[in-house]
Amino acid sequence: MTLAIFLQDPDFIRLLYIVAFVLFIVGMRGVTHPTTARRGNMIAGVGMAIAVVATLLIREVGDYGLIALGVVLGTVIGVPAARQVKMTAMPQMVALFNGVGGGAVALISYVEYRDALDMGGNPALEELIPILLAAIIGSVSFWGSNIAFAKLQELIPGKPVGVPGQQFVNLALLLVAVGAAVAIAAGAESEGLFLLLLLAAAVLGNMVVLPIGGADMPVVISLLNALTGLSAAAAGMALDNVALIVGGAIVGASGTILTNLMAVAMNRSIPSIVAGGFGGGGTAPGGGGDGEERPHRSTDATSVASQLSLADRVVVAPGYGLAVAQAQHTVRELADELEKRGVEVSYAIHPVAGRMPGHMNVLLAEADVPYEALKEMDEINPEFPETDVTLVIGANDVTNPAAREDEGSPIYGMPILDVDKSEQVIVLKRSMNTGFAGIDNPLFYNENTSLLFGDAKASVQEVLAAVKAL
Amino acid sequence: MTLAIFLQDPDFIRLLYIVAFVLFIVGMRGVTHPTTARRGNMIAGVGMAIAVVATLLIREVGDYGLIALGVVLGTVIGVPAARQVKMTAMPQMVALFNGVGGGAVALISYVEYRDALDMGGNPALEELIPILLAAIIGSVSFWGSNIAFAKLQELIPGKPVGVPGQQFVNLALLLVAVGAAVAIAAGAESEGLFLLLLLAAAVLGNMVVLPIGGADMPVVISLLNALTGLSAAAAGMALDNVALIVGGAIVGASGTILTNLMAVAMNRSIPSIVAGGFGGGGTAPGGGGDGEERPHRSTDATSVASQLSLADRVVVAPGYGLAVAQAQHTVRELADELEKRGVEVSYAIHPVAGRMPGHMNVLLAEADVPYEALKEMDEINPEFPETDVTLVIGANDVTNPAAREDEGSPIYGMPILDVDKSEQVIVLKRSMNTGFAGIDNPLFYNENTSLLFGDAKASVQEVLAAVKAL
Amino acid sequence: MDLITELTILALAAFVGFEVISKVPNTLHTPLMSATNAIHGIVLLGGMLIIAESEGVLSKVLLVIAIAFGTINVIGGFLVTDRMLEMFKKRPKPAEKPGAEE
Amino acid sequence: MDLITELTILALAAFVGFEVISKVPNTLHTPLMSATNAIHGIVLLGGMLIIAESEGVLSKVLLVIAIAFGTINVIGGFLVTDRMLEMFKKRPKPAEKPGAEE
Ligand SMILES: NC(=O)c1ccc[n+]([C@@H]2O[C@H](COP(=O)([O-])OP(=O)(O)OC[C@H]3O[C@@H](n4cnc5c(N)ncnc54)[C@H](OP(=O)(O)O)[C@@H]3O)[C@@H](O)[C@H]2O)c1
Ligand SMILES: NC(=O)c1ccc[n+]([C@@H]2O[C@H](COP(=O)([O-])OP(=O)(O)OC[C@H]3O[C@@H](n4cnc5c(N)ncnc54)[C@H](OP(=O)(O)O)[C@@H]3O)[C@@H](O)[C@H]2O)c1
Repeated sequence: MTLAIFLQDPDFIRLLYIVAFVLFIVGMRGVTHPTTARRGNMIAGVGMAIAVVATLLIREVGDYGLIALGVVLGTVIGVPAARQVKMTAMPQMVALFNGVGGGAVALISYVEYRDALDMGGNPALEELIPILLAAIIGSVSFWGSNIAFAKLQELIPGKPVGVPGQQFVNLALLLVAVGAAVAIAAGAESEGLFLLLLLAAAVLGNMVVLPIGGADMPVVISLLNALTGLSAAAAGMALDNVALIVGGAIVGASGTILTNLMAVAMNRSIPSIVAGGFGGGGTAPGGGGDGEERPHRSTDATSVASQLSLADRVVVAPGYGLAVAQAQHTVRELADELEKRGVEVSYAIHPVAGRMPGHMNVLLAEADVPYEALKEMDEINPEFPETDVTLVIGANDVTNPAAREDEGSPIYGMPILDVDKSEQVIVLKRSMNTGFAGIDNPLFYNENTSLLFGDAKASVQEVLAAVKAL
Repeated sequence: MTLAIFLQDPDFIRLLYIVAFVLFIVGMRGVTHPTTARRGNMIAGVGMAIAVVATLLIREVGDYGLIALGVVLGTVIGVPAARQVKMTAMPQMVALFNGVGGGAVALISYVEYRDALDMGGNPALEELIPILLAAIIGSVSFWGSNIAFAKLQELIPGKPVGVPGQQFVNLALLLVAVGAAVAIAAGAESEGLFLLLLLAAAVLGNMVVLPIGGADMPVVISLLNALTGLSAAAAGMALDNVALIVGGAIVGASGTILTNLMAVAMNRSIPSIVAGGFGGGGTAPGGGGDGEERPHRSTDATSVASQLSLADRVVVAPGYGLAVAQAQHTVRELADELEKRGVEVSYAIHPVAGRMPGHMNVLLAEADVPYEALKEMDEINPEFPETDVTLVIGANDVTNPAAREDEGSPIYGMPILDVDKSEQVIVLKRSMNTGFAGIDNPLFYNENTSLLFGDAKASVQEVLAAVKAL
Repeated sequence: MDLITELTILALAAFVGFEVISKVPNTLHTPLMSATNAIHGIVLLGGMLIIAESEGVLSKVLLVIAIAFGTINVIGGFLVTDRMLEMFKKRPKPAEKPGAEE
Repeated sequence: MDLITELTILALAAFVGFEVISKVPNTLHTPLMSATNAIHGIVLLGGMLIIAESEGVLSKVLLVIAIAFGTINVIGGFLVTDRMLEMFKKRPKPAEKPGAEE
């Protein structure tokens, strides 16, 4: 009895919230270091559990049946999804998870506003302003994330979908949403206005993300992640809940930083990404521009196999195509086979190879590639001149020497893997199509480059078979 | 009129406080990077100015004449002190400044308690507990810092002053202070008890710091710095002032980290430092222990001059003695002279050389030694084997090979400058006395070591003259 | 708590976030993103807080959905992150089960 | 603001402090210590806040001293720090190679 009273004491619950957010912070600190990352994630999880328990203790909280229903539903959907998703599908997964977060915020804000109207009218500005903010941002984030998911999952075309004058449409939508918010804040008590706000924000979320090239998506997802965080913080302000405010602020800050890091690594500015229309996932033909086909050399699996097995040092430079083809395991087998024959194999990891930061690390880790074999760009670049064969597997932009040499190139200035400096380069891809940036890659026409066309996994399998047959 | 009302609006003032502490944080971030440090310090200063103005705006604040008096007094004392203090006296200065901060907190807490009694009795626990904490910590910090100052300034002996059973005395004093606090918190309304608390804390501050060797002082100052920060945060909680809470917490955290960094770099534990009695500032004779004098070679300025000018690479390893002798300018001149003769001179900076972290950097910067010539320990250590002559100027412990080799040594495990690995070592000091740690240095008895006795500045001057005369 | 106190907390928490995250190495970007995903699942608390006092079927249904969404975020986010990090962990001693995760 | 809100703020500010300071290179330890010295001079606000409502000569005198102490801290701290850092600035190539930490 007295225990119950103590546990339900509002101050005790607030202390629990402090404990919870301290665990979030400590956990996130852990996640930023490779050796402590897993423990950090668990610590944050414990923090979350404490926050949930604290909330259940609050005297005003009830409807436990419905709460349980929601939690069970979420678990039933979330756990299998999390268990079964392939590592290559992580970007979509993150987008989807991000979207539901934004959706939850938008729904909660809406119900809060309805509750307030039921109780007799608009709540105090102190509560109303955060509600309106949370609703707009949450709705944008929900719809934007869903579109991002659909694009990455190829449910809708990944290519930029352009609408003429759409910047103006977006601006108009934003004005409608903000206008509705201002009207409510100024005193209008109308559920309709609130729904209009949600709707305008929803369309805005769609319209902003639709025209963005599939390849820019990770940056956009990270941006939406920051927005979801912000909306959670706003919801926390409306609900006077410290755990929400702190959790949301951390996510907001983290999303902002990651967005920036990615944009910098790709040598792109965030406004130009949001403006859309860049990069279509590699279907535009080479942008050399003069219409004239430059000569390139193609090769076959047997030649590649013999080149590789005669080498002393081989570097694998993986890229987005490796993820698409899911060739990571086959590549590991090939490397094992080569190492048995005394060839030294290492992997050159470019920070933005693939479509998510750390994408290649995760993939190769999945295939049990030993940690020491993975080399970051700055570490491996000086080693290319001493490399006999570099195997570029589904990478394109991150190996493009134009970034180093051609001041006119859109990617000029982006740091790249200097694969062209190795003695021989073999590029595995399906066609002469461009990569994410949609620009031609002079590497393919070099004297010392030969191309092995085909799906990366199939090609590597053939090479592996040929090596074994030697 | 309406402007005045707006400016005096409590919410506006609280917003100003937020701006102020944001500037503190941004400023401190700046101070942690060499290129932005100065600007960071100024940004923090602007934050402070905003906090002061915000406070003056508060409607309840008055007695402007007295406030101005305090500020003028503080300025008249603080500015000349800050302007005139020598770089070598920085440790004392920091101690003194730290002390006045603690003193201010203790005084404010005392007056607050008196005010409360005047108004009819003890304040609510929520306010009372922080007041009591602030009073104890502030008083300890004030007196402790003053003793630290007096020791460093050599107003009282720097040697550990031991009182038998003093751990018990300290414990008793702590119990008195805490006991008084508990009594007040439990309901006793007594100015006398509060004064007792202040007094016990004051004596405790004296007793804790008095027995600590002068050389441990910087760690102690940093610890007291952390305490002052904490006391300021407690005062902020008593006064409901966010700027105080945040500022105090930052100082507390910073002091804690610095204390730790220093203790680690010296391979000492904080409890053992506080327990006192270690290191007497270099007057105890060599602790080799067997009473037997081991042979060492002494040398003279002319030989040193010719050794130096014949060398290709000379490394200067400065230590506390350089600071004491203020030899930095002369050393720079000697280096210039040598470089004119084609000798390459660099400086080996040990992280805890001297008596403050970064002590050597500040000193050598003062003497305009070019930045590139300063090398951190990890950078220079591999270079000693290729060094012709190492000039150890007033450094002792940080060059002691026992830390590397002798498991029984109290400093075993502390990273040191491997000066003994260079071809020849010349040590400049006044006697065979020990350094801070009070232990013998096997370096002095090595085959390739010779000692040039005398005050560092005088010795370097002689060497300089001899080089010029060559 | 009033708005300004909340702003205070927001500002400080944002600083903590910036400082903590700005140290993250490239390799951990994806796991980190997914871990922060889990953390913003904390909106689930929002649904729990107001479901009892909300009237009407529509409100309740929407809140159950919101709670489910939040739970997906929390549980899914932590699980996915853990799965990713588990792979990193395996590295020191490479096991011989290619294809296991497919 | 009640105690728990204050604790919340204290905890967050302490985290900010830890994160910010833990990146400091050795070279800057002394200037940093002196800069934090200036910051805890903020106790000066405490004196300003209560001097008007405090009665009696003793209280007023003590508070004037406290304000003076705080001012010494603030002004002295910032000046000393600036003097130290000015010396660092004079160097031809100011960029620091991040030696020890991290
Ligand atoms: N990592 C991130 O965080 C991130 C985020 C956003 C954007 N980006 C951008 O993404 C790009 C990443 O560079 P990247 O070199 O990894 O990739 P990329 O430049 O997009 O090139 C991928 C290449 O893989 C080939 N490919 C696709 N599917 C394949 C398959 N099944 N088998 C074999 N090859 C296949 C494609 O050529 P074919 O079509 O001819 O096969 C394409 O040229 C950079 O421009 C980066 O800025 C990265
Ligand atoms: N930097 C920090 O943050 C910090 C903080 C606390 C403690 N400490 C400790 O302080 C020590 C620093 O090591 P260190 O090698 O720099 O100093 P040290 O070990 O204390 O040795 C200084 C030496 O300088 C000589 N000396 C003193 N005055 C001199 C003068 N006027 N002219 C010439 N020589 C003079 C002394 O020998 P004579 O008496 O024979 O001349 C003494 O042996 C370490 O043990 C460290 O742990 C450092």
